[in-house]
Amino acid sequence: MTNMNMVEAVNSAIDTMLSKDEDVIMFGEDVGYFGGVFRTSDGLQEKHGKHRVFDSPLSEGGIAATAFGMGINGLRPVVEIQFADYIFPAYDQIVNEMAKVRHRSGGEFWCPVTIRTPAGGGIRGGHHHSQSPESQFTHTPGLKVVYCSTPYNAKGLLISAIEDNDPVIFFEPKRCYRGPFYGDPHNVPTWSDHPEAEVPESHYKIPLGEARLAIEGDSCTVISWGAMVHVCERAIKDSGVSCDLIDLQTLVPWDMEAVVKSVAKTGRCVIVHEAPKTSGFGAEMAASIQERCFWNLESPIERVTGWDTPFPHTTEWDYMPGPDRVIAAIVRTQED
Amino acid sequence: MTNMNMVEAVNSAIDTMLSKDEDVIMFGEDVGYFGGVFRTSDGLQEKHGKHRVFDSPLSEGGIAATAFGMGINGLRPVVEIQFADYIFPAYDQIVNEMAKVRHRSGGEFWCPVTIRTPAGGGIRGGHHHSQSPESQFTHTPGLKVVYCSTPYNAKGLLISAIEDNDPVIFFEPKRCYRGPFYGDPHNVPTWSDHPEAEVPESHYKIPLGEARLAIEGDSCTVISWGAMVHVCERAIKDSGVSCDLIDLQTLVPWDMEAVVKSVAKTGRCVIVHEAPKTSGFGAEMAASIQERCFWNLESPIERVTGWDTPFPHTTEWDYMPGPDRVIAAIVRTQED
Amino acid sequence: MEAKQYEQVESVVIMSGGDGVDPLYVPDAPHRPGDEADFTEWPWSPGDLGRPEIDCDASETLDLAEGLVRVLGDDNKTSGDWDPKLSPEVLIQGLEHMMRLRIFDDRMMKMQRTGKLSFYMRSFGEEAVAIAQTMALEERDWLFPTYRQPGAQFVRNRDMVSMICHCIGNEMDNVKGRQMPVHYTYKEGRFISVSSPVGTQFSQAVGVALASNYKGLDEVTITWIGDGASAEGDYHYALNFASIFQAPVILNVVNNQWAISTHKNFASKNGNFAVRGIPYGIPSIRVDGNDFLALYSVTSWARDRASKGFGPTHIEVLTYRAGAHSSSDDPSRYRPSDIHYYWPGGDPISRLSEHLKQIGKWSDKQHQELSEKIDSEVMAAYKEAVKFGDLANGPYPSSDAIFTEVYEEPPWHLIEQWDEMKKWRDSQ
Amino acid sequence: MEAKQYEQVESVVIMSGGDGVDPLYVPDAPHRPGDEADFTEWPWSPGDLGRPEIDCDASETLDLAEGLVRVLGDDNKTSGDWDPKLSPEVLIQGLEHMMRLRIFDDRMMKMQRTGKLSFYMRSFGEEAVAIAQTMALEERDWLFPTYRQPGAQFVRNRDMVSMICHCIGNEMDNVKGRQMPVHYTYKEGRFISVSSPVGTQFSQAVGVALASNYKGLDEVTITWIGDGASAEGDYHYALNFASIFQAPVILNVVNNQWAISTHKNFASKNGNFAVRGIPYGIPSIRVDGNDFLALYSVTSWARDRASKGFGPTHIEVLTYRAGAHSSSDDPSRYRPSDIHYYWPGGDPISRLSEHLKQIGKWSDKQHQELSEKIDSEVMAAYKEAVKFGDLANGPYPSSDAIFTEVYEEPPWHLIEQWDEMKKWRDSQ
Ligand SMILES: Cc1ncc(C[n+]2csc(CCOP(=O)(O)OP(=O)(O)O)c2C)c(N)n1
Ligand SMILES: Cc1ncc(C[n+]2csc(CCOP(=O)(O)OP(=O)(O)O)c2C)c(N)n1
Ligand SMILES: [Mg+2]
Ligand SMILES: [Mg+2]
Repeated sequence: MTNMNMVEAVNSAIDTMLSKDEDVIMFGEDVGYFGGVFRTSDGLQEKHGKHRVFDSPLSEGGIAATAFGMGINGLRPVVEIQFADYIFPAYDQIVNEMAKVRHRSGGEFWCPVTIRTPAGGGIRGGHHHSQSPESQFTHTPGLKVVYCSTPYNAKGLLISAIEDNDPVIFFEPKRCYRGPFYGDPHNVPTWSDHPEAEVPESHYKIPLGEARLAIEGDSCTVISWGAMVHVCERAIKDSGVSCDLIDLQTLVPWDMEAVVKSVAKTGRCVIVHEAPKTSGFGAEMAASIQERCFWNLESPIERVTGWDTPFPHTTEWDYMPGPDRVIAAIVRTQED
Repeated sequence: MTNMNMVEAVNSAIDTMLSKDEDVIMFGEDVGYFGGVFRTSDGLQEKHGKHRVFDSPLSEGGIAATAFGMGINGLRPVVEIQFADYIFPAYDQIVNEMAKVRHRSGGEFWCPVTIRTPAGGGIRGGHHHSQSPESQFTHTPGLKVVYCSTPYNAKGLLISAIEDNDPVIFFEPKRCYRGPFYGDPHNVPTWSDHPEAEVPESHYKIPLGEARLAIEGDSCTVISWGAMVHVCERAIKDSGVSCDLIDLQTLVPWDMEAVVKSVAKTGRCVIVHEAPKTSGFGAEMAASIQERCFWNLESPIERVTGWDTPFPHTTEWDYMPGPDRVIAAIVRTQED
Repeated sequence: MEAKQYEQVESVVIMSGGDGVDPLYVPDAPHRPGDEADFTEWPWSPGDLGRPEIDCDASETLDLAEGLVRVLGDDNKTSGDWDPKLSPEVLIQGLEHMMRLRIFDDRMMKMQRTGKLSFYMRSFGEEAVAIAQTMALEERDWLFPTYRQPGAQFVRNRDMVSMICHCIGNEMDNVKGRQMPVHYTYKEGRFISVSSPVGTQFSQAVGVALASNYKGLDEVTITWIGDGASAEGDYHYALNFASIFQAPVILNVVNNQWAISTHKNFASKNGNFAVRGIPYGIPSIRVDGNDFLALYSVTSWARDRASKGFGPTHIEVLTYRAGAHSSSDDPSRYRPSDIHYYWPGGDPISRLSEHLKQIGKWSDKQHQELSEKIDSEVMAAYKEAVKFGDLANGPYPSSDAIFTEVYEEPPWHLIEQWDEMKKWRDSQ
Repeated sequence: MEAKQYEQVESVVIMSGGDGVDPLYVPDAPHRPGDEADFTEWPWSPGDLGRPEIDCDASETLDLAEGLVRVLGDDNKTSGDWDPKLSPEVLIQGLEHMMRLRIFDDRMMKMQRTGKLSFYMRSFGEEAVAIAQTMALEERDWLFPTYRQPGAQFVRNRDMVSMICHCIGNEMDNVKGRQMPVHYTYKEGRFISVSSPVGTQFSQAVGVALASNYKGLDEVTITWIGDGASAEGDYHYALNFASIFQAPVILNVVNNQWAISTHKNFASKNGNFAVRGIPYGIPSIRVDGNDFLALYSVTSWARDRASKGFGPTHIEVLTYRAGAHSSSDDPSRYRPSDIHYYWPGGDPISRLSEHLKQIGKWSDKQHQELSEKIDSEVMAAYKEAVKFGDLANGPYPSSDAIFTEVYEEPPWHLIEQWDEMKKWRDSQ
């Protein structure tokens, strides 16, 4: 075990897979010589060769299409979209092509591509370096959707994603690359000393589809993913309410058993995400939970989310859910 | 009033706006000389001139980008995406650009573009001529999202969309172009004699954001949009249960008052849409309704939707929700 | 005659919007219903253009891209550097494949008209394209087609019954009723699954080629895109990635003049698609798409380049969509209905057949007999296929196929929905 | 010297993957840290290339696209057909704008380093581009820039205080703290809002131009895209739509050799962007982007074409990103840190200043004085701007600005969320 921040953990996952499987290949904007604008592929080109880790033209559509072709012809490409906001030029290739190719070809061709992308706010990125577009992809059958939150799960989930034979969209909360984020921009700890930053150097997997119970409690189920997991952790501590904190980790397929078990126990639920509220993945969670746990629910399921607006620059702390808003929601669930 | 099918009603709306406002201009694949593959712009080039209604290159991204530019420079473009499945190459231009330009420019530039697109299944279109991707767009702040269901609301809503100063994604249920669709492919009525096919020749508007109460009842609220409205109508009739049928018409902003009022009355709710279940707009409806009407609800909110799979070809009637599945859901809401 | 084949679009816009002048320039199609269909003669003849070395620079191919590679002359004889000197056996094989495709297409259209299939798209007039090009490749090469290249499957020996079953979408459809007709997939023949969104395969094919390259295999990938679809971003991605990473790929733009009702004047201002490859550093050629020999030859050259490590080739295949876009289309609404008879490239089947007669290897009688033989084969295949169900009457693939192969293993939510569907299905 | 400026990328891939040879070809950048920065001399001189008529065909511009339009020679004198013969007053005006931009950029970088702004992007080395080009246009023409053309605003008289307030994102920011710094919008100056996704403006600009055209107005639109971003689909859309509909638009590819750490060898195999316009039927020119006079001249020519109804012009602006990509970037990790000193195009400011001295209209003293004057103006503007708040200390625009202008009128769900936000804000 080594203490790693999330950048190092992601790097280690790719490194591990490049070493283990020569069908693994990695490319994207600035990922080669330079090692990526967030340094997640630092040193990998030098170690594994220019033909295995390389820069691509500045074209997300071209990156996805090329990965698709490599994927159906036997490779296992890992590509980086520099910011999740820039995945949209590749949207058609992802939702109409990658997601459907196994099914449309009667199983003759499939596409084991992993698309990694830093997502979410908190770095003063404004409209186009802050979005968290997971919900769109959860609506596309054929894709798996993962959102890591710690160095430990980043590596374990990323290895599972790369080894998976279906296309996986892998979101990395850029706000947490260098430390967990508890919602206070003025107090930014690093990952050193954090238990979830103890990461094995070697190969290990966290299965896709399994949630992580980050905190255990009785009175409310808080469900989150990505950077917001840490905000929820802080909120729960400060709320004084005994809560389960479920870090979903995989959004498709999500861990229904873990969620239902918890809500059946607590009868109350708060879902927290950064993306806008309307049709965010929180909507799916709330809809599904009321379907499955209707008779257990003691109060309305709350959603604490980004507003239904573009993501702002200087006022981003008034946009991103912080512990206060989460606490208020937890408390509201206890009132009724 | 004239009896029109939905193709004629859409045509009449565009014709009305081309006549009324010379800033209105229409283009898209095959919409010019030929009048569109669904004939929705039949005759309009001849009537209004080649510079006002014309074919475009086969490039949805280019169509959206060009419309964006025209929009911020004072025109009011109406563009057609030939099938909603083909809107994805334009996704970046729509969600990162059109949706945000008013906000990002501090109100200096805005984009009064209407993107019309035939959506939904029922024409044996398989994976890529059947999708109903409204949910994705409802998750994008800055867009309005409309889904018409009848000739009368097609024209009235389309005129509102064109006159609106924000970008509007306007879905037309292609299955209903030539007749309402009650879920039985072997019995396909036309719009003749249908009261909602009595359409004024002249200019009129149905305000965006207002739902239509298609049927009034007491025991269950059925919410739907697009082709599924007619399936719900048939299901309600056959169910023997007294239901409100809310045809949402506009998805963003949706008519919260109408929905809450109805669910407060009935205490039970079924949401029906064609798109896959996970993260469909039904999730947002269910999540919002349980937030707002928790104490009114007598049973879990049901969703009857397309499966979480690609849309099939020969077996499409096993994919699209039909009256049976809706009836079963209505009945389930009455059980508890 | 000196006249150029392509009508020039007007090049002047009057910005001031003077009387009677549209203030926005929009191109026209050259012929609309009621117009007299007429194409001026081609300026190009076989032998005009040399065959460069395979390691040539893109810039050395400018004349090939601006001109037209032909091998079969109007006199039905072959000539010039590009003559591939194929044996009569190969030519007869090619002729047979093309005839089979046309007869097959006609049969399928009849099936469509009688409700046995939902939809169909013919290759009418373009039969040579995929057939000659695929014959010029090795069997291990990858094909990444659009709906307009099903003929490649005949070259790769696909069973017609299986093709028809796909088009019907019946129980034996290897696509399991999931996609529309003509969306073939045939992995054994390295014919990659056709997808409806136009253009996407073009850029994907570059990835397929790079994977072969990465694995050190001497496999080439060939792909096609329409004149219309070349306006999609994928076209640009393909050329850029292919040239930068030197992919062993053959990138064909099949310019059949139309994208449904939209004329190629809306896809290219100057009507030439071939030349677009040159600034990307990709050797580029325009070839007569109705000339079996020229197509074969150009494709062999491109394969040779790719295989020897010289990277991609960009080819414009100049042809004419002789039929409707699809069974849903009625082209008489937007072009003269007899227009294809005037196409200077003529009919690829007659041209090859006339050539074979010219060299004494074919006769009307043989042609007639072959045609009858194929006709009965197609008929037999059709009868065999409908045994597994037709669209009007079923049986269809089980609706279980909706839930399988969405993922490698169905996750819990699909199993749940699948169960719900079964329960509902059983209750019918 | 005969050597070509651009390193050729290797053109041979060994597919067999022999010993020690990578089986997948990936280009290199010409210099990496530790390498000696060196660019061989340019083969191009002023006077090499003629100035064609504005109604020329695209094909007539091939030499202009393959060569380089220069006006200012190494001797600091102007020559050739492209000499725009500008008055010294105009040149001094241009020099002043460029100097202002550089001094402004340096001040902003200092502000960024001291936490007063979150982020910054300089135009260092590329100051001539937007300034000369905008000066060559009419005031009614539309500018659709990237983050690398803020200098155009000086030409259109934008107040520096307002620009700085935007970069801070303070209360006076006309973008209301919504976008990152350098994402200017300035409608009065017809400078259209900068957006982060690269490339999108290029195709949008064609729509802006077509709207002017549709309205019959003699307005031209100019837009820019980077060498890197030219790989996006939007580049292809722009060229295609512009040529087909003859849009009055000037399409510039600013080839500054880098896209962050990615060298232009990953954006174009042969290193020439200009020639790509020609197959679209668009007259295309490459111009020395550090030569104020050449830029001005080429842009005037393009404007004239557009205004007279001859449609789009495609221009490659050949330059070098002398600084870091942005304040987040450290180019010494991927290229020699002194590399920009070796760029044959030199410094656009010195070059214009030397020319003015050469013609006796400028002196070191004047230069020094102007520099000091601008410096104090910038300083004054900066002091004025921070009065409205800096990033470290606020005040920021009210968070109400999150909810306004998302739509023309906020719908109910935004009002509801806005109320929730206010309640929460008030409770802090
Ligand atoms: C992305 C996308 N947009 C639109 C369509 C609808 N469509 C199907 S074929 C076609 C025309 C294609 O023309 P072309 O590329 O020239 O190929 P051809 O049919 O002539 O072989 C169109 C517009 C589609 N399938 N995909
Ligand atoms: C669609 C998109 N992808 C990626 C990025 C991240 N990014 C910002 S600038 C840049 C490089 C742009 O290079 P170039 O186009 O050459 O312009 P330059 O910075 O050199 O002026 C990248 C990759 C982005 N902003 N938008
Ligand atoms: Mg075509
Ligand atoms: Mg650059």
